[in-house]
Amino acid sequence: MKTAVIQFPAANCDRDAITALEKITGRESTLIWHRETEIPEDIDFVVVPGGFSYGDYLRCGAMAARSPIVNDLVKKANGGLPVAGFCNGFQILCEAGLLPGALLRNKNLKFVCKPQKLKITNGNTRFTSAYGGQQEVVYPVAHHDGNYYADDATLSKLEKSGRVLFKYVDNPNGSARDIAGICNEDGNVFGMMPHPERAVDPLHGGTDGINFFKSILESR
Amino acid sequence: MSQDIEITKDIVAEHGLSKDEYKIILDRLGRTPNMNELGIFSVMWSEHCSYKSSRRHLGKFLTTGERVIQGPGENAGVIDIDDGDAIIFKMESHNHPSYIEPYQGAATGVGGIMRDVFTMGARPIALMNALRFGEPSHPKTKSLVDGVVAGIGGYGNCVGVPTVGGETNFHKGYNGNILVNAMCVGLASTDNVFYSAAKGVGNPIFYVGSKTGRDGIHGATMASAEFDDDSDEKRPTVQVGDPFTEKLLIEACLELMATDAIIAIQDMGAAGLTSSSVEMADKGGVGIELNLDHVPQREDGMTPYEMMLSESQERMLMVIQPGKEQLAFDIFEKWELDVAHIGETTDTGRLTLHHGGKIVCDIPVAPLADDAPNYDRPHKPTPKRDVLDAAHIALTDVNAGLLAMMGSPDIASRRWIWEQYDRHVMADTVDSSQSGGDAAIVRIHGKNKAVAITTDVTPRYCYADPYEGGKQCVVETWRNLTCVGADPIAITDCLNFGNPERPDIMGQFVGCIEGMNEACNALNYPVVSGNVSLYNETNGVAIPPTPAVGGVGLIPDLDFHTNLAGAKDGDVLLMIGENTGWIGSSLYLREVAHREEGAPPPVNLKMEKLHGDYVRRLIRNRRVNAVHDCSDGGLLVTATEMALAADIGFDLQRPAGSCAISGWYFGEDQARYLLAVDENSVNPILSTAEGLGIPATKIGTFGGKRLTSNDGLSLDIGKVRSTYEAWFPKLMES
Amino acid sequence: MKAIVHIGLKPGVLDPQGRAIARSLGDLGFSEVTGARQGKVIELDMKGNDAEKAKASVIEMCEKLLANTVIESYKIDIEA
Amino acid sequence: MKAIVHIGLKPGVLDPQGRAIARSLGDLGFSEVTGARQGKVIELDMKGNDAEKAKASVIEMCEKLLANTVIESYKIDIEA
Ligand SMILES: Nc1ncnc2c1ncn2[C@@H]1O[C@H](COP(=O)(O)OP(=O)(O)O)[C@@H](O)[C@H]1O
Ligand SMILES: [Mg+2]
Repeated sequence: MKTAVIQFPAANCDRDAITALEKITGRESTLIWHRETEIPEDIDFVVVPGGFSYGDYLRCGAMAARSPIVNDLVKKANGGLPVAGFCNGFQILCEAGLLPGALLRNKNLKFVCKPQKLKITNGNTRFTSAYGGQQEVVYPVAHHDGNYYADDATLSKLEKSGRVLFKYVDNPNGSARDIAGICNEDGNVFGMMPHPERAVDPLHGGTDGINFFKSILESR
Repeated sequence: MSQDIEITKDIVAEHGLSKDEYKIILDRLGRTPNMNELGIFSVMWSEHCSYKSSRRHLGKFLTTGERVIQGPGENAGVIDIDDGDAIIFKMESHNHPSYIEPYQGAATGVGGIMRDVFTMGARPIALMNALRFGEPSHPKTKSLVDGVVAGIGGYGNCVGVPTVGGETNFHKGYNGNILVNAMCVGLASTDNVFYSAAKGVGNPIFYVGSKTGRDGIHGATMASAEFDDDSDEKRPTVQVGDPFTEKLLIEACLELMATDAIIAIQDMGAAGLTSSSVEMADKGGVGIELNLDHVPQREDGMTPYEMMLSESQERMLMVIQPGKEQLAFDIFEKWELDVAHIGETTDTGRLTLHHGGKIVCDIPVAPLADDAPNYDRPHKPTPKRDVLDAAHIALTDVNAGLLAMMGSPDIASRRWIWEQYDRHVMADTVDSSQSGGDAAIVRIHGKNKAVAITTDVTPRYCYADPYEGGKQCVVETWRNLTCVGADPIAITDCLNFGNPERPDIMGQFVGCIEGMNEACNALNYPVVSGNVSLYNETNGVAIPPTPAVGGVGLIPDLDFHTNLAGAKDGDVLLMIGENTGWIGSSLYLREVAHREEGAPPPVNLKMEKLHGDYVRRLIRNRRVNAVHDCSDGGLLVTATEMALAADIGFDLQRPAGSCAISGWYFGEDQARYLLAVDENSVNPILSTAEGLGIPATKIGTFGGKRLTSNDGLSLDIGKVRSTYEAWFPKLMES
Repeated sequence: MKAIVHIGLKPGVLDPQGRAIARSLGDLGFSEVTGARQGKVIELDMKGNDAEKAKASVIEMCEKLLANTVIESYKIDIEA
Repeated sequence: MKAIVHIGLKPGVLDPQGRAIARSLGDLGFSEVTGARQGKVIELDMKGNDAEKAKASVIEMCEKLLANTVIESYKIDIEA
């Protein structure tokens, strides 16, 4: 599987994403600069990394979502290219309209960084299938604006259609209905505030994230 | 401000220059300086830039060693950690700005120390911070804690460098003058380290980063002046940090550094364009000519005086290899940073500034550095205190004592703080605050080795006895690095003291430095960088002497590292070192007995070395499951921290005939470690220790969920944990 | 010319900042405050002097970047 | 009654947000924008109907909590 990570100015988890992708695929991952206008045709999976693109100024992810590369990302994602956004990447995908809803400031207004327990609420997706029925995982969270919001109709639709893949156990940020991670209607675009890419190494953040990436690898 | 203004006595005084200092200026110039020139002399000769009260004492430090590539004198210190890898690090204070505007003060402190590190070619890989606040009950404390912590997190998280550790203390001595010391550790190649000495003649000088605004003018002199009640009025000198630009600046500088385009580079820190250009010229023995019209400016109508003294953040000055100008422009423009060619190196040995077609400053560089004042301030040693016998300090209820300690301001969990810091970004934090190690561990990317980092100082010891306290702060960092299995290599420091013009304060300063240096020599543990922050006083009341030390060590093989969290059911608890029950100047004495007296524990450097080397050897031989050194709170607090980290209880047995009970549990004898070891390792460890002349005693076993002892200790671990975890949130939510 | 863009959360969207402000004011004894909302103002310096045209282009800026219309509404004032 | 508090950075204080917004608008082709500044608005719901008194108490709120007067200035409008 050929993977790529988009590099925005100051989206600083590009290294975390590349480290995880290379570890799991065993192949070099490509860094794509935000001013590029096209994602190479041979890329099978794109990660929109976390961090603070454009310093999170104005609104988290707002400026990155308008960059040239995201134009092409939207096009290719709508054509079926698998895409995952973590943390700031999730915010960017929402801002770009690839995922519904928006991320507000954490309920207690504080940045929160800790290992976070999550419930897998749909194990039958291209992002969760390798968990083989496992119910709970721990991924680190590290964000200031992770409070997921969408109107009630959207939330119900997401839940009913199995598009909520992860929920928080002990909601750390006030997200509506404890939602942690969601996908689009076609199931190829996924976003979440927690960091599975920081959970692929026993010395670093645990290993619960490995099966997230394995799912994508195996579902190809 | 125009250079035509006549220089009066008042103007000279406003610039913080003494009559004698001004006379030297007149002498060296052979004429009266203009305003621009006076401003430049004033900031270069401020305490902050010239180290005029401290220089001669800093010179005493051990600064060389096998692994030292660059000691003090550059933007940061550089050490060799094998395989062509170099670690570059430094600690710096941002005390005064953080008191005035805690969020921005702390944020720009983090930004500034990062620039010192990446200026030298290193990618920052870890941030630390050492914080001191006033009493928890002081009306300002809560908002200062809130702002400082948010500012540190706000900057570091955004730039994407993990904040992996630090320390936080509370004491009334900091009520009017908090300390915010930030440390940055970076990784470079030994063959690609950058220095600040300008070289050659006619080489282009580039300005990059943010535009220059009117912020922070006279920040350097502010940082060197005492506070009084009018300080609130001096506010507009506060600068606002822009971590987004900092991140771009890091990436752009590192990209340019991978080419051979840079001859010299220097961040614009305190005193901005002035100190960066003067230092580059002085170190390289060249002159510098700048055209200030080309300096990127944020506001209209800025004068040369303002431009030279501005402390706008996120800026760098560099000397570029002729012919590489376009390459530099391209890289900085790619990262959307301001970049300008503002001048050249010359062979005149002078700093010459042009503005609006006129020469607005023309002074020789050498006197700015060479003739900077260098005072031998009178210093009076701190009188020795009597030794306090633990037999006079009662401990009737060990349970109440332990709970009081675990819920006290200096021991209670710092979770409230570190959960606001991104500790994991960059994918290499091995042991974050989460597991409560004595030192943070950050892996070298892609390799199985790591650096260990810690910051420490015990101001109550330094106040009681500067010399012993000075030894102790160095030794404690060395022990903390040892506890995680690292070879301690070198330290940086941040010397926070009161007004050096007072002999008793100067006595503290000199005493601490001499003690620190004694420890550095005994442990072969040199100082490679540092910072001095003086005049930390409000209305004539000085802070306790606080020489914060940042230690860095190497874990050559990550398969052999430890922390305090590994104790297993059935493990035996061993104490390395001697417990004489030293209660003087202990935290217990202060928090529970409410007495701040007695000589602090003496530091026996031979013993420290012997014990530490032995513990490290046990770690490398996989003999221990968990290690923690005894510091604040003594044996019982140390053991309890191990129990909480592993979520396991213990039973302690105080041997018959040992010292007084308060001292045994809470005394702070140095050179001690607690180890959790497998039952079958006990005898080999004890017998080897005996052979080496190291006191080692079995004092308990781990297991269950209760903390018990033969002196009536009996507490559920959950109860202890809730006391330990509750204090900070309660303070902040009150 | 200047354009002043006021951006606020739509009614019904939880406003954690506003809520925290109201609570803190209450804690400080300002019991007369019964609610608070926090919004943004963006002030733009603009070339030209055709207010109509400016407004039209600021609307476009809001839709494209300045506001997230999923959660926010905006209001534009043009000053000469 | 409502109090609208406008809070902005004092002149001369660096406004990284405003700068980034201006640049981003430029990238999107809005070349008519020559500068941008970002500020906050806090809208307070208030009991009572004495505008004078309300204003006085909002000034106190600004000084104590709402504005960081080291770097920010504020302006208050009271609406009935
Ligand atoms: N307490 C100290 N111990 C060792 N070195 C010090 C100390 N204080 C300052 N130095 C060294 O003096 C030099 C100047 O320090 P500083 O003015 O803080 O540098 P910068 O301008 O880069 O911030 C640096 O090389 C620093 O490491
Ligand atoms: Mg420097």
